[in-house]
This record gives sequence, C-alpha cells and structure tokens, in this order.
Amino acid sequence: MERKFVVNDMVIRFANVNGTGSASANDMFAKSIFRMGIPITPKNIFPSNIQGLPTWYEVRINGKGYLGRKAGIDILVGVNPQSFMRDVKSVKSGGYFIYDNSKPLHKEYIREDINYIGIPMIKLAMDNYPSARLQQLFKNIIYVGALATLIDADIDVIKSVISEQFEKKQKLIPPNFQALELGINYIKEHYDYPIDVKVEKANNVGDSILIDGNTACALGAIYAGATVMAWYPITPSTSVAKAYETYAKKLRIDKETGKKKYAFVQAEDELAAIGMVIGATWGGARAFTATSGPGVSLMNEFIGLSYFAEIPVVLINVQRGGPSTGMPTRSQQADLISSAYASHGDTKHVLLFPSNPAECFEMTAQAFDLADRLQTLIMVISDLDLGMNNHLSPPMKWDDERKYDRGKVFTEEQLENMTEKFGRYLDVDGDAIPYRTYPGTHPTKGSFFTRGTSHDEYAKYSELGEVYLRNVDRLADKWDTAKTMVPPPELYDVNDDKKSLGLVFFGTTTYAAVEAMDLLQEQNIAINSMRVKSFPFTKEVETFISEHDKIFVVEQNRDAQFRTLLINELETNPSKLIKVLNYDGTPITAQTIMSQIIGMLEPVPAELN
Amino acid sequence: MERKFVVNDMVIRFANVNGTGSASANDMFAKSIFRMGIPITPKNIFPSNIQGLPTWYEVRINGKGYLGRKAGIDILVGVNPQSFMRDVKSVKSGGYFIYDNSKPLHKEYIREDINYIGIPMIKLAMDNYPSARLQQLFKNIIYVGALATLIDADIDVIKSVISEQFEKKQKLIPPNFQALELGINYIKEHYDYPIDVKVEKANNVGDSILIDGNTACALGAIYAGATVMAWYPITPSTSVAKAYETYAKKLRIDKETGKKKYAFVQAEDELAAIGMVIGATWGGARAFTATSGPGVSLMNEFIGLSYFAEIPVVLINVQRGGPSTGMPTRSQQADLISSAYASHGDTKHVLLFPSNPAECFEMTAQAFDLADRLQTLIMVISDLDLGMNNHLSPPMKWDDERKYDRGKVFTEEQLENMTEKFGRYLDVDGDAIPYRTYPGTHPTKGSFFTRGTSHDEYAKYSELGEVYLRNVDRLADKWDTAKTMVPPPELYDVNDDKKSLGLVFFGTTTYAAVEAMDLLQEQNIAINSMRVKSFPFTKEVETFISEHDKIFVVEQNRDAQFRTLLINELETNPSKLIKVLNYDGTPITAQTIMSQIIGMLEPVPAELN
Amino acid sequence: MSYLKPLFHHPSLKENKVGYVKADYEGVISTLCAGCGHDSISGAIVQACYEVSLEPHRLAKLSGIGCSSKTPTYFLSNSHGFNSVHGRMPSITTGANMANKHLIYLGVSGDGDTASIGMGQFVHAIRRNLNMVYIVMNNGCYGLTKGQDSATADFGSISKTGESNPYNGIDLAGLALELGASFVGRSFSGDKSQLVPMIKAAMSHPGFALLDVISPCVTFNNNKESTKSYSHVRAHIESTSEFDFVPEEKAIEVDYAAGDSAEVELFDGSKILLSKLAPDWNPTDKFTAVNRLHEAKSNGQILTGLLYINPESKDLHSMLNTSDKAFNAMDETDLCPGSMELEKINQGLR
Amino acid sequence: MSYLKPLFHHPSLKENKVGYVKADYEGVISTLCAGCGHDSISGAIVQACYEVSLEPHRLAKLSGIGCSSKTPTYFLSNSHGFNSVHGRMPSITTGANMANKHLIYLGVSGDGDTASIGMGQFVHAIRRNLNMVYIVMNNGCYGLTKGQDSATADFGSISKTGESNPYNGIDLAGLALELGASFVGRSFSGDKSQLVPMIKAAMSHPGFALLDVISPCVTFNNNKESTKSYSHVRAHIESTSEFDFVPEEKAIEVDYAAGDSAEVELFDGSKILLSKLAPDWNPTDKFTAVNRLHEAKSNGQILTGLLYINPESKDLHSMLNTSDKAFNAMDETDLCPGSMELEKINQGLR
Ligand SMILES: Cc1ncc(C[n+]2csc(CCOP(=O)(O)OP(=O)(O)O)c2C)c(N)n1
Ligand SMILES: Cc1ncc(C[n+]2csc(CCOP(=O)(O)OP(=O)(O)O)c2C)c(N)n1
Ligand code: SF4
Ligand code: SF4
Ligand SMILES: [Mg+2]
Ligand SMILES: [Mg+2]
Repeated sequence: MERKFVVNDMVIRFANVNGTGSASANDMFAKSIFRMGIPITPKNIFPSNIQGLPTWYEVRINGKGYLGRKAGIDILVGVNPQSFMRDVKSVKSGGYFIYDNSKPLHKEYIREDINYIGIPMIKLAMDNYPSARLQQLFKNIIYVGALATLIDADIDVIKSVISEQFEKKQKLIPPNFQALELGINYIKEHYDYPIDVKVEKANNVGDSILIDGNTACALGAIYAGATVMAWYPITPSTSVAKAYETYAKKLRIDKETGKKKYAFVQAEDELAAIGMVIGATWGGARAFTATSGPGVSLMNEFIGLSYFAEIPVVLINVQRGGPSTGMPTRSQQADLISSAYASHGDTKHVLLFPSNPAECFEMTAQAFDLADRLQTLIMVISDLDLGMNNHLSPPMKWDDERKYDRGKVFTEEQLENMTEKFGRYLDVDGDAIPYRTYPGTHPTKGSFFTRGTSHDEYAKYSELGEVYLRNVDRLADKWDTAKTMVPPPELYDVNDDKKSLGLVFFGTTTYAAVEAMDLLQEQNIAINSMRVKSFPFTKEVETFISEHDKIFVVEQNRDAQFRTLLINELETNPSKLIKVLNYDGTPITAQTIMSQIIGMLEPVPAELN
Repeated sequence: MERKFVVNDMVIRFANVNGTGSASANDMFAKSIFRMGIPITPKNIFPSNIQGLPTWYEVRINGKGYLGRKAGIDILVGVNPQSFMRDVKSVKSGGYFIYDNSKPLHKEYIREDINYIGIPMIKLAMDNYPSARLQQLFKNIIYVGALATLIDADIDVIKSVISEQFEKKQKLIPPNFQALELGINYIKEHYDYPIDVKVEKANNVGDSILIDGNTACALGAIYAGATVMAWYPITPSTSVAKAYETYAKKLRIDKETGKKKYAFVQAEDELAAIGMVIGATWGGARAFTATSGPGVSLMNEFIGLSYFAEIPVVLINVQRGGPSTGMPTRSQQADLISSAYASHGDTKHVLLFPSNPAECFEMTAQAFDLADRLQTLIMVISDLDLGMNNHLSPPMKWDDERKYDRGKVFTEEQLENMTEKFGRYLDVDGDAIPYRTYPGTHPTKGSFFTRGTSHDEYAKYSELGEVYLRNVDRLADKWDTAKTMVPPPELYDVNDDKKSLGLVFFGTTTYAAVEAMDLLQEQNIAINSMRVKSFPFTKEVETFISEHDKIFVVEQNRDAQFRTLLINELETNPSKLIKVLNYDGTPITAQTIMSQIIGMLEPVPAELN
Repeated sequence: MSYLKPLFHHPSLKENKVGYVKADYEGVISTLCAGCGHDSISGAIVQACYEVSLEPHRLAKLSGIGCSSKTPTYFLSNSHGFNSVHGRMPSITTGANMANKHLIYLGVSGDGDTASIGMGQFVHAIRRNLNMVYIVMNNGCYGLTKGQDSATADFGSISKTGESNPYNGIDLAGLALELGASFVGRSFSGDKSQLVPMIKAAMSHPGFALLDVISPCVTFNNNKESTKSYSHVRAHIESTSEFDFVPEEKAIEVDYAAGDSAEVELFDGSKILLSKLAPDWNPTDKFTAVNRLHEAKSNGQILTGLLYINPESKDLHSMLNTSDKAFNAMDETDLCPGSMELEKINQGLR
Repeated sequence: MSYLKPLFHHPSLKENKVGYVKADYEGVISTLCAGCGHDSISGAIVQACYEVSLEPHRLAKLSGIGCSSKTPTYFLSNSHGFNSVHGRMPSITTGANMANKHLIYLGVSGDGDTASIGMGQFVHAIRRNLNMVYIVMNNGCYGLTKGQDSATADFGSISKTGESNPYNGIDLAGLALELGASFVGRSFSGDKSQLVPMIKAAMSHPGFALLDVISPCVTFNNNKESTKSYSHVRAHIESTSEFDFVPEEKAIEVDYAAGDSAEVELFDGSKILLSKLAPDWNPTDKFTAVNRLHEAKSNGQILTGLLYINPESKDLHSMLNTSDKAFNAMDETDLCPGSMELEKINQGLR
C-alpha cells in the first residue's frame, strides 16, 4: 500500500528555553524550508525575560502561500521539560512529538493518539562537544538535522544556510555540520523516514524575501532620508532602532570622511525621544521614533504639540498586548483609538496600516513624505507579530527617480523674492496647509515663533475666539486634505454583486482574512473584502462601507476599536458593522474568522449566497 | 412721560488690565448684586499672564435665574486703553460705556448709538490717595460706586460686602468707603441716574451660595476623607489644590497635637502627581489629584496602570482650551475622548460631569466612593468656566449619617478567618469586582503583588492567552457593573410626547441649554431634554437616546466628542444625533443653541409641534 | 534560572526574634539569568530582613520595570509588592508612604529605571527625604530590553553591540550627595558582608537611603573574549546576531576588608577596582564624602561603603507634620468635618 | 508691561561687524510684570548677541513654558523661536541641534521648567554635552502659575501663601558640575556687567553651557512688608485673597567687582548675598569649583561667576561623529542608498 503524504502543509512548533541558542537554530531551519521554495510563516512566542523560561517557535509551512497563523500542531519539537505537559497536549491528533530521549519519557506525557520520536540530543551533544555551553548550542542543530530528515527537507539547502550564517566565522561551520549529521544519522538509523507530513521542493515563493517588519521599517526610514532617529528601548519596537543603526552604519557613512550622515540617539525616555524628533523636523531634518503602547501614552502631550503646531513627525507604533505593561511579548491591535485621537483637545492623527514587511518599508518611506506634506504626525501602526517575526514578503522596492516630497517649505530665494508678509499658518492656496521655513534660512525674512498655544496666521499668540476658530477649522480642513493623500484601501475580487456582505481588515489580520475569504468561498458564502491601509478613511473606504449591508470588521482587540473609528469617522450605523475579534495576544487564524462569521450569519441563512 | 426701566436683566462687562486689583473690586460688586437677592453669573476672562494685559470681568444679572453666558453687553466699564476699541464695539446698541474721562475720549471711540458716561477716575484717585499704588487700587472702587449708583444698586449692601471683605483689616474699610462715595457722588452730581437698565432688590436666590467649582471639588474631597492630595500647578486646576490646602488647614488639623490629618504634596510634575495618588490609594488612603489637559496627557501611562491593576484614583480634570498648550485661560469640553479612553490598549474610564458647584462637591465626594467600590480611576470632568468662575449654586450638602464606601477590602480579621486562598483578582460574587487588601494588614495572609503586566486571579504574572482573556473580560463586565452605580441623567419636563426631538447636554452647557429650552418653547418647538451626569451611560440614557428620533447634542468642542461617546457606547445610529457646537473658548449661550437647532430644523418644519 | 533558593530548599531553621525562619523572607523562584548580580542582592535583602527580625508584612516592596525591578517577586513573599511602570517607583512609594507612615518602604530599581526615565522622580524623592530604602541594582545597561547602554555606563565601555559608550556615566551616589540625600551608600552585589549590614542600616534610617549597588549583568555585560572555550560561544552570537544564547554563569562574589581595595573581574573579563571606606570613616561629614568620592573616581576606583548619613534627618512626614495615626486607618470620624461645618461654609458664601 | 524697550524706542544706532544695530536683536514688547528679572536677562541676551556680531538668523531660541519661557518672544525677532511644552525644551533643542549643527542654540527655561518637570531632560542634555546655551531664569518660584515654590526655592523661604518651604533647594550649578557639565556659570539678572560677557562666553563654548541666573520675581517673591506704603497694598492682597494686584516695580540692578560680595535686597525685602569669583579664578579646575560652591553655600553666599569650563569639551555631534554638512541641507543624493543597494539587501534576505 502506498503511503499517503501531506506535502508542504503543516505546522511545526519548537518548544525551547530562552537563552539557549535555539532561536538561531530554528531560524536556520525555517529559512531552509523557504529556500526550498515553500512559503513559510515563522512565529516566535517568547517570554518577557532573558533566560530560562519557556519559549516557542512555530513555523507554518504552506505551499499555497497562506501566511496566517494556523491552530493545530503537526510536529512538536519539545526540548523544554518545563512546558512538556502543555506541549504534548498541543499536538494535534495523529501528529508527532519529537523529544530528547536521553532520559526516558515519563508516562504522564504519553498520549495514545500521537507519535513519539525520541532522539538522545543531549547525549549526542555530550559525546561530541567538550563544554556544557557548546553542548547546549549544538543540541539545537542536532534536532534540526533530525527534523529535516523526518520531513524530507533538503539537507544541502540547510547546509548552505548554515554556511552563509557563519560566513565570517568559517571555523564554526564544521562543528555545525557535524551536529546536523548527528541528527540526520540518528533518524536514519532508528526511524522510518520521512514521516507522513513532509516537504517537497517547490517554486512557490517567487522573488519573496524573508524579513521582519521592524527591519523593513528601518530600511524605509533610511531610504526616505531620515537622518535623526531618537528612541527609547521597548519591546517590540527596539529592533526598529537596532536595524536603523545597523543599516545606517553600512549605508550612511560618508566614504571620504568616515563621518555619519545620521544621528542615532538613545533618549532618556519616550518623552525625550519624540521631543528630539519634533526638534529635528522643526530644524528641517527628517526624523523619526519607534515605540510601543506605553511609549505612545507617554508621548501624548508632545503628540498634541505636533498636531497643533503642525510639526512633521514619523512614529512607528509597534503594538503589543495592553493595557498598561500588559503582555509585552504578545501581539495586539489595541492602540487604535489611543493613536488616532492621542492627546487632549480636538486632535486627530494620520495612521498607516502596513500588513507585510514590503509595506512596512514603503509606508514608512511614505510616512516621511506625508509628514512633510501635511505637516503633522504620521503613525505607522505595526504590531509585534509583524514587527518582530520574519515574514514572507514581496521584495522592497525603490524607484531611483523618486524624489523626497519635503512639502511646503520656503527656501532662502523664495523668501528673498517675497513681497507679502510670511504667515507660517496662512493657507495661501486652499489646501489648508501653510508654508514653513527652517531656522537659519534667511537673515531677515521667514522667521517665526512656534508654539503650542493658540496662534494667528502669523504664529502670534492670541486668545481671541475667532483667531482660534480659524486655526482649528483649518486643521479640520487639513484633515480633509489628508484623506486625498493617504493610501486607498485594497479591494479584493468582488464576489458578491448584491453587496450584502462585506469583510474589512487591516494590518496583520490580513493573512488570516485572505485565507478566510477562500474558506468562506468554499462554503459558498460570497463576501466582498476590503483591506484598509490608512486613517483618515479615503473615499473608497466610505463607499465600500456605505454600499454593503452587513460588514464584518476583523481586528485584534477587545473593544472593536477599528470599528469605532469607522463608525465615528464615516457616520456609519453601528448595526451594520459586526465585530470579529481575537485579543488573547496571538495572531488571529482564518478558522476563527470564518467560524465567527458563520456563527453570526446562522440566524439568517436565507439571505446568503 | 414715564421712563421705562429694564429691571434685573443685563450684562455688565468690566474691561481692566490684569494685576491692577480690579478682580477683587469687580467681585465685590457682583457679590453685592447677589446679596440684593438677584441671580448673577460672573465670568472672568483673563490672559495667560500675570500683569499688564487686558482682562475682562463679565456679570450677567438675571432675575429669572438664567445663569448661562449671554451675548450683548448693556454696560461696559472700560478702564483699559489697550482694549478700548474692542470694548466700545462690544457694547450693544443703546447700551452704556463708562470710562475714565480724566483725559478726553478720542473721537475714533465715539459711536452714535451708545451712551457714554465719563468719570474722572484717576483724577479722583490722585486727589484723594497718596501713592500710585493706592490710586490704582482705589480707582477700581470709585467705578464700583459710580456704576452702583447708575444702576441703582443698594449702597448699603455694597458697604457691608466691603466691610466683610476687610473684616480682618479694619483700617482698610474707611478708605474703601471713601472711594465708593467718590464714585457715587460724582454720578449724583453729574448725571441723571439711574440709567434705564437697573437693579431692584429681589428674592430670587433662595439659599444659593456663590462659589467656584474648584473650591467645591476641594471641599468634596475633604468631606469624602481624602488625605493625600498630590498635584502639579496648572491653570485652571491649580485652585482645586489651593482650596484643598486652605480648607484642610482649617478642618483637618488634629486639635490636640496640632498635627495634620492630610498630606498636601506639590509633585515635580503630573506623572509624579498621579503616581503618588496611585501609591496612596494602594496603601489604603483616599487620595486625589487635579489637573488639566496637558496634565492628563502626561498621566496617560499611569491611567492605564490604574485601569489594569485596578487601583482607585480620583482625578479632577478641569478642562481648558486645547489642543496642546492651547488656550490656557479659556474654557472647552474637549477632553472627552482623551479622558474616556485614556491610555493604550483596551481601556475605559468612568467620568462624572458636574454642572454646578454643588455637584462639584457632591460628585467629587461620590468619586471617592466609586473609585473605592469599582477599584478604578474616576475622573470628575469640570472645566475652566465651572472651576474658576463663581457660580450661583445650591448649597453644598452632607448627611452626617453618610459612611464612606471603601469598597471591597479585606480586614485583618476577615483574612484571619479565611480558609480559601486569597485571590486579588478573583471575582468571588459575580459583580466582576475583586477584593483587595492594604499593605501591612496581616502577617501571613492577603499579601499580593500589584503589577501592570497581565496577571491571573492571584495576581501572578502570566503570558497565557486564556488568563489574559479572563482578566480583560472581567474588566469589561466590571464596566457593566459601573453602569449601575454611576449617577443617572436628569430628565427635564417632557414637552414632546411624540418623542421626536431630544436635547442632550452635560456639564457647563447646562445653564445655556436650560435657557434654550425655554426659548424654544416660546417658539413652540417641543423638545425633551436630558442632562447626562456620567460615563458609562446608564440605562436611562440609553432609553432616552433610543426613544427619540432626532437628538441635538450640545457640547463645547470641535469634533463633537460627546456625540462620539454616545454613538460608540450605545451603538446609536449617528444620523439621529445632531451636533450643536461652540468651541471658541467662551461658554455657549442659549441663543446659540436655539439658533443652531432652529437652523437645522428649518428644512423640515412640517414635522414640528 | 537562578541560584536563589526556592522556599523548600535548605531553609534556615533558626527562628529570629519575631519567630520567623529565613525561608519566611524568601520569594518565588527567580527567573533572572543564572549568575545575575540582582539575585545576590535579593539574597542580601532576605538576609537583612531576617537578621533585623522584621515582620514581613511590615514592609512594602516596590519597583519600576526591568530585570532589577522584577526582583521583588523573588524575596519577601509575605510583603505587599508593587511592580509599577518604568521609572515611576519613587512617586508610587511616596504615595504609599503618605498613606501609612508605619511601614518600611523598600524600593528597587535599575540604572535604566532610575538614571534615565526615572531621573526626575529619583531627584525629587531625595529632595523630599522620603523615608524609604532605595536600592539601585546598577549594571550599567538595560538588561530586560537586551543590553543597551544605560546612563550609568562608563565612558568608553563596550556594549554588546560593540559600540564604545561616548557619554560620561552618571554617578548616582555623587548625585544623591549633591542633592542633599540623607543617607548614601554604595556596595557590590557580590559583597554580602558589606551589603547586608548596609541594607539594615538603610532600613533603620528615618529618611531617604540610597544604596547604589553595582550588580553585573551576566548576559549583556558579557562581551569580551575572556576564556578560550567561551570564544566559540561568542563567535556564535556574533554570527547569528541574535542574543539568544545566555551562558550559565555563577554569580560573582567578593569579600574584602574595610579600608581595602579589591579588583573584581566581571563576566566580560573587564575588571573593576572596588575600594572600601576605612572602618574609622566618619560618614556624617558630607564635605569629605564628596571629595573622597571624586578622588576615588579620578583614580579609577569605585568607592564603596556608607558614604554619608545625616543623623538629623527629618523625613517628609516630619516636614509636613502629619498625624501619628496612619491615614489608611482613618475613617469618617477622623476625617469628615460634618454637616454643621459645611453649613457654616455655605453661610460664608452667601 | 515691561521696561524692555520696543523696537522703535532709543535704537542704538551703531552697526556691529555684521551690519546690525542693537534694535535688530530686540523682540516684541514684553508682557512680563514691570520689574521682572527675566526682562533684564532678555536685555543681556540682546546686548551679548549685538556685541558678538551674530547674525540673528544664525541662532535658534527655544524654551519650555513659564514666564521665563515666554522671553524668547521678547528678544531676537529675526531668529526662529520655539516655545515648546513644559519642561521639554532640552529634547527639542537636541533634535534641532542634530538637524543643523551650524546654528547657535539658545535655550531659555525657568526653575520650575528645569528643576521639576524638566529635571530628566536637563540632566541628559548635560550628559550628552549638547552644544547649546542653557539659561535658567531662576526665581525660586512658579511665576506663571502664581507663585508656588519651585524646587530651587531655599529651605525656609516664605512663599506668597505664607508657607515656609520645608525642602532643600536644588543648586542647579552644583548639580551640573556633578553631572560633568562642560561649562557652568552663575549670575544675577541685575548684574549686566557680569551677565553679558558670560552669555558671550557660553555662546562660544562648544558644548553644554549652563547659566543659572538668579532672577527675582517681583510679583510672587514680594511677600514681606518692606515699605510703609506697600503694607497697605499687601494688606489688600491678603484680604481679598486674590493675587490680582501687582505693584509696578523697577528691575533690581547690581554692579560689583569680581572677587567682591554684594548684598542685594529683593522685592520682598529679604536679602541675598552674592559673591563674585575673583578675577584670577581658574575655571578649568572642577574640583576646586565644587569645593568653592559648597563652601559659599555653607556661608550663606550665592557664588556667581564662571565656575567651570572644560576646554576640551566635545559636543554631541563630535561624539557621534556626524558629517559636517547639516542634515537639513541633505537630499536624496546624500541620503538615499538607491535601488541597486536595496536589491542587494533583498537578495540577502532570500
Ligand atoms: C515606558 C516604558 N518604556 C520602555 C520600557 C521597556 N523597558 C523595560 S525594562 C527597561 C530598562 C531596564 O533597565 P534597568 O532599569 O537598568 O534594569 P535591568 O534590566 O538592567 O535590571 C526598559 C527600557 C517600558 N517597560 N516602559
Ligand atoms: C504639562 C504642564 N503642566 C503644568 C503647566 C502649567 N505651568 C505653566 S508655567 C509653569 C511653571 C513655570 O515656572 P518656572 O519654570 O519657574 O517659570 P517662571 O514663570 O517662574 O519664570 C507651570 C507649572 C503646563 N503648562 N504644562
Ligand atoms: S539580562 Fe542581565 S540583568 Fe537581566 S536577568 Fe540576565 S543577567 Fe540579570
Ligand atoms: S509673575 Fe514673576 S516671573 Fe512672572 S512676569 Fe511677573 S515678575 Fe516675572
Ligand atoms: Mg540595568
Ligand atoms: Mg520660576
């Protein structure tokens, strides 16, 4: 009888202890599958601590290119005794549990419906490596070798990944290869392989790259000409700063002088970080910061200043689980209201919602143009899942013809030739955006006094009601201008001509939503979909919402905050917007979206298809 | 021909320079009218500076008891040359302009349609007082005497107010009386008096008191047993702190020991202020802070902590004109969204909306009970108009039987007798509110670890999705519990049985809204009204909103933030909520409300009455 | 995982004066890196509280955010604890102290938590002479966020990312002295013989007691090639550019006499020179303390010991002249002025 | 209204080296109280800029919030100005300085703005040796919010509300020295002969230059009965419990020689003892500066003068090794690595 294999469709989870070097081993494994031409989605599930606590690494392998998280684990590599019970339980029926059998498995861990594959990892490591430290490190490579063999991964690909990894430390390659072989050989000698979930070389990744969103944001900032990065460490945004520094060091050192064309400043806190950004953009540079929820909360006062004094700011908000310190190493989309309306008084802020690293790159770059053009704060709304995990992504693109849009800035010449009085907050051409000048531009013209207090068109302090009204009404008009400049939504194949059902999502729910669309299709549920890319909502978003009768809004927070934004900004009747939520800190799955939708449709099945 | 007088219905405005002692003179004048039994509404319109800039003091005198601001000035006392032009313009046709004629009035200030009354104020002062300083001070009393005579105010009442004011500095009384007489006599000798707007003793103030909202809040806090007040100076909330200190010094010193039963701590900034409050209530004291917009923005991170770690906080938010530093000495209701949903993550906060000083007192006291009961932050939402101006208000009331509701706190005995494990975040009785303990209560039981990170029922750190969900879902349930505890709205005489039109307001728009109801009535427009007192909205609010077809929502901000709260929390169709806005920093008038409503009704007059 | 012992290991069975054994002062198992200096300080706190026979519930432990700020979970399980937000422990402690003056307040912070985001609150807690013990677990870096330089990092020190620190480090003890702190001590996490008595002294001091405790971070101040076998590991880390491998280390210990100096090798192979104040040092002479501190610094030494104590210290409660009864024990009878008084106030407003 | 002269009054008609007259350095009419020390400092800034022949647009003036922070409107109308938010001027200035290293950055702050809410940013601007002049207009109180004590108020000083300050004041100059500031000076608002050259020196210093300038508040440090006629006014203020009367005062002036002392009577009748460093004082010796400062303090003197200067000061740009071309003058050609480079990066991620 021929064995039936499930090919290129599985979830593998590694259960490790953090600080043991497993992350890099797991990464190399995932990268190898990707190199085999198979789409993957790796996710790190790590604790808010440095060493000694359970950490998981999950890779979904899916030939069709579904990149959302999927529940149900096919193979679990369990090398952390602390989480053994939980790990064993998490394997789906018929799945595999790979463990270190240097010591026998206690019987409480035995489930009848799964397969156990024991490998004497630590024993093999002890037999082959001298020190405890090395044993711990190479144990990880041993299980990679074993796993690869079990699922029939291409060993040569893995070896090439290892070789690349240690390109600059060649002497590390042989011991790594040796560890890999130890794992491979142990399987070959003791087990029937491959098992019935396996991988096969494919050609399904195109020109995709594997990158995390934070790195892509940082590169976007570099390409957009950000010269000042001011930040304060906070998970999960720290790596934006780290990547900016790493790439700036490579790409932004003046060849001749060795001097830096960037300033990378670790601030004393988030208040100072955004203050530096405001100062720098006021001074005419492009500058940005990256933070997460607690940081944005601390930045609230300054955010109001940037809105009211009309100072460009780019802020990468990598959301994590809130409220308060919350779940620092889990992902949510729960900072929408607090971002959109941050700070006291009547304020509104432009948000961009990337949903993959290529968009992180592009939207960050775009954020600088928008900030300069609109003279206001632009937040790129990312999250831990997008920011810190590697994603299969289209490559990043840059058109060399592309010019930075520095917005309305008077140059020295323009000032020199100007006869009328310069008005910093004067709307001279009807788009509600005034002209600005950089300090030091002209000896006698164009200087002005920036302030967070109420001011007239000439930046002069005023407490007069009518002056105040002119100013804030213009800011409201500027908001309308913004609607014409921010990226429009992506509309997906229209399945439903009657436009009865709609599906709305943004950011990292996209992966799962796109997959859910297919799942619903399979169930003959026709639904039109829209991925929103920005706030304020553009005309297209408004049209979609008004044209559909019943719209499911997918988001990852308890209070359906995105839905609130839709209701509030588009004057939508709330009754037509149905919540589809997931807010436990893990990325939503297609299955969840589908079942919530079907659950809510059930009472009215007649209306469908 | 008999002269026709307008009695007890006028607006008087004093145009002064700040720092010249005019505020106390004007106050004494207003108080005198109040003492004559006539309702008054004084409003200070002052700059964000200490000395030398224009400042206005406006008193509306209205026998019917309408206490909102009214446009159109009947009498202007103009003693500030800086604002002369503006002041002359602001007098309504037929009105009076009282000025210092020590120097002749320039002809550009002459309007044909108003009456000019010149009094040689500075000349009189110079003739009678030795130093420039005293001349400046008594000039103010001179115009009070003149004005009083012109409108026929009771001079004896004024004298008694002066005597009281200088009760402890008796020697100041004679020179003040002298100045008063100088003004009186000058009018008597040179003009026909009274003029045609005048006052008459009445009996229309009942047992009302004249007090500002901030003092009332402070007294509420003292009565509610607040022992720790931590704050940072900021207009317009500073006087809450000042009044707390003043009254605590009188009412909270232990008679025997001379020691203080309160701690009044000027913090280094707003972050520290709310941190101290959180620490103090965690420690088992009642504590509060008072601030305004910029302060609330800075407190954002801590506000999230209080929500998530469930720590009682009372915060008096005295709103001023935003965004950013905005208009520090003007009034708005523009911090609603930023208060209701302050901080990142899924957060919601309880708000109370007092609309007069008696309610400032009561609601502040109530806020302490609610904070302890609900174990969360309660914001009393006041504004500059309510907080810093004197208001005619019902007296403050306290029932001596009233006990503080300290909420669910385990005592030493209860802990001693407890057999089950204490769970700080365990909902033992279904109201979603857990029990807490104060530090130091019991040697071995009841201690717990407070944290802003995700925690289980026993306050233990957890990153597990299901643990997180249990906790935040309980917090959502607690929100529902809050709805049953906060004060219900006030519903006004139902005029409209068909319930087609509704009017909603809160806080300081109440005065004008109540007057507008009468104005609309006069125009035969039937409208049902509701004054909302709290957020979350109670059942009654929900019912009112759902029962009416078209509802006008009156508020003082650009973005109709209160309306957003109604839409978002009650799932209301936005199309039925009509904005009635005023956001130039001045309190809304009844006329504005009426005309906006009528303007919006015009297209559909058939539907009315 | 830590070497700090869990409750069921080797309990010291001798009861102290209030009837508690040492284990009663312990906390849950530490989740810090093996060898982290912070765990040694936790141990010293346990020891000090046991030795002074403090009833655990008479102490409240508070912290900010960071590896250091996690430690309150790892000692004194029977004390109320508050792991607040980053840099704001001082304000929380101020409030708690106001609520109940009768407890001992032990604040734990890190150098990031104190010298960067928390600088303002640190300075002002000193200014108010708040009655508390303030321990900075000072490792010169941001442990929890993976090793960035902190504001106490020395000029020229090399961080895990290989960058040399261009800024001068802030000397928290020197700063506290300048600000008029009433008790300033410095010690080293591995020097129990100095640290335990210093914590005891700080607890008995009626005012703000700063303990600046140098506490090496095994993971992120672990960046020089010090031993042969380690180089391999280090190379691995560089190559993978992931800080995902933390070698297990033993906590660094040191024991030297007052008046002496001791060179201590840190995890990264670098060395620090500790210098202990002489036994006859007069800690009430601030002027000399400041000079000695600057002198030591210019000699490349880290001066340890009780640098300064103001024997006339008056804490915030004394300055404010608050009542002896704790505020959290007061109720309506103590606090509410009653309706008659209110009617009088109303009367005055008519 | 202030005595600071508006543009059209008494312009000094002599052109300086860059062709500007003194009036070109003035600002709009001050709205501070007559006699406010802050206006005298504004005057000194105008004078200094005129004397050093600075083109006004080569300077950017920044401030926080407060009476002091309003002053940038009252000088240098042709310079860009930024009246930011309370306590955050240093971070704004840091950013502005990063954007364009070629301007002079003049930050103005108050003692509330600096020593309370702004303490963190103040400390860290010093730590980074940001190239700026940082003037604290130090009046020991919160002027704009009506006279609360600030953190620099002296112990025991009586505020307008009649309370005696129980806290020790923070000495900003001492603090800056402790933190390693590269330029520390102190002066008095009324002492133009000392202040003007000190501002000039600070502007030419390549790093952080603190000028702690004592600047009496006529309105809120005006609380003792000093003259007969004034008592009446004061009584009035007490009785009405409204700070709504500000007597017009002349700004306090003082002129004394280096090495001397001068007693100055403040608006409230209290006296301060200023002591000027001797002409042969060596300001590069920090150790002595610290000692002299503490010594003066214990003698009840306020030491003025240039206390310390580090001649080897390296500012933040030097530390970061940034390019000479200002960032705000760079465009795509300077900054964008181009599509080829990006394709290489993509390649590395496959
Ligand atoms: C407002 C805010 N910003 C940033 C962070 C992220 N964060 C957590 S701990 C930490 C630094 C901790 O450093 P330190 O205080 O020195 O403690 P250590 O881990 O070194 O003991 C930071 C920046 C946070 N939790 N909150
Ligand atoms: C966040 C914030 N908190 C409080 C205030 C109110 N405020 C304005 S100025 C000021 C203090 C100013 O004191 P200082 O810096 O000494 O300046 P001075 O007026 O004495 O010159 C305060 C507290 C504010 N504007 N912003
Ligand atoms: S990272 Fe450093 S500070 Fe944090 S636990 Fe590990 S050794 Fe300690
Ligand atoms: S209040 Fe004081 S600091 Fe402010 S302007 Fe007046 S005198 Fe100057
Ligand atoms: Mg640290
Ligand atoms: Mg001041």
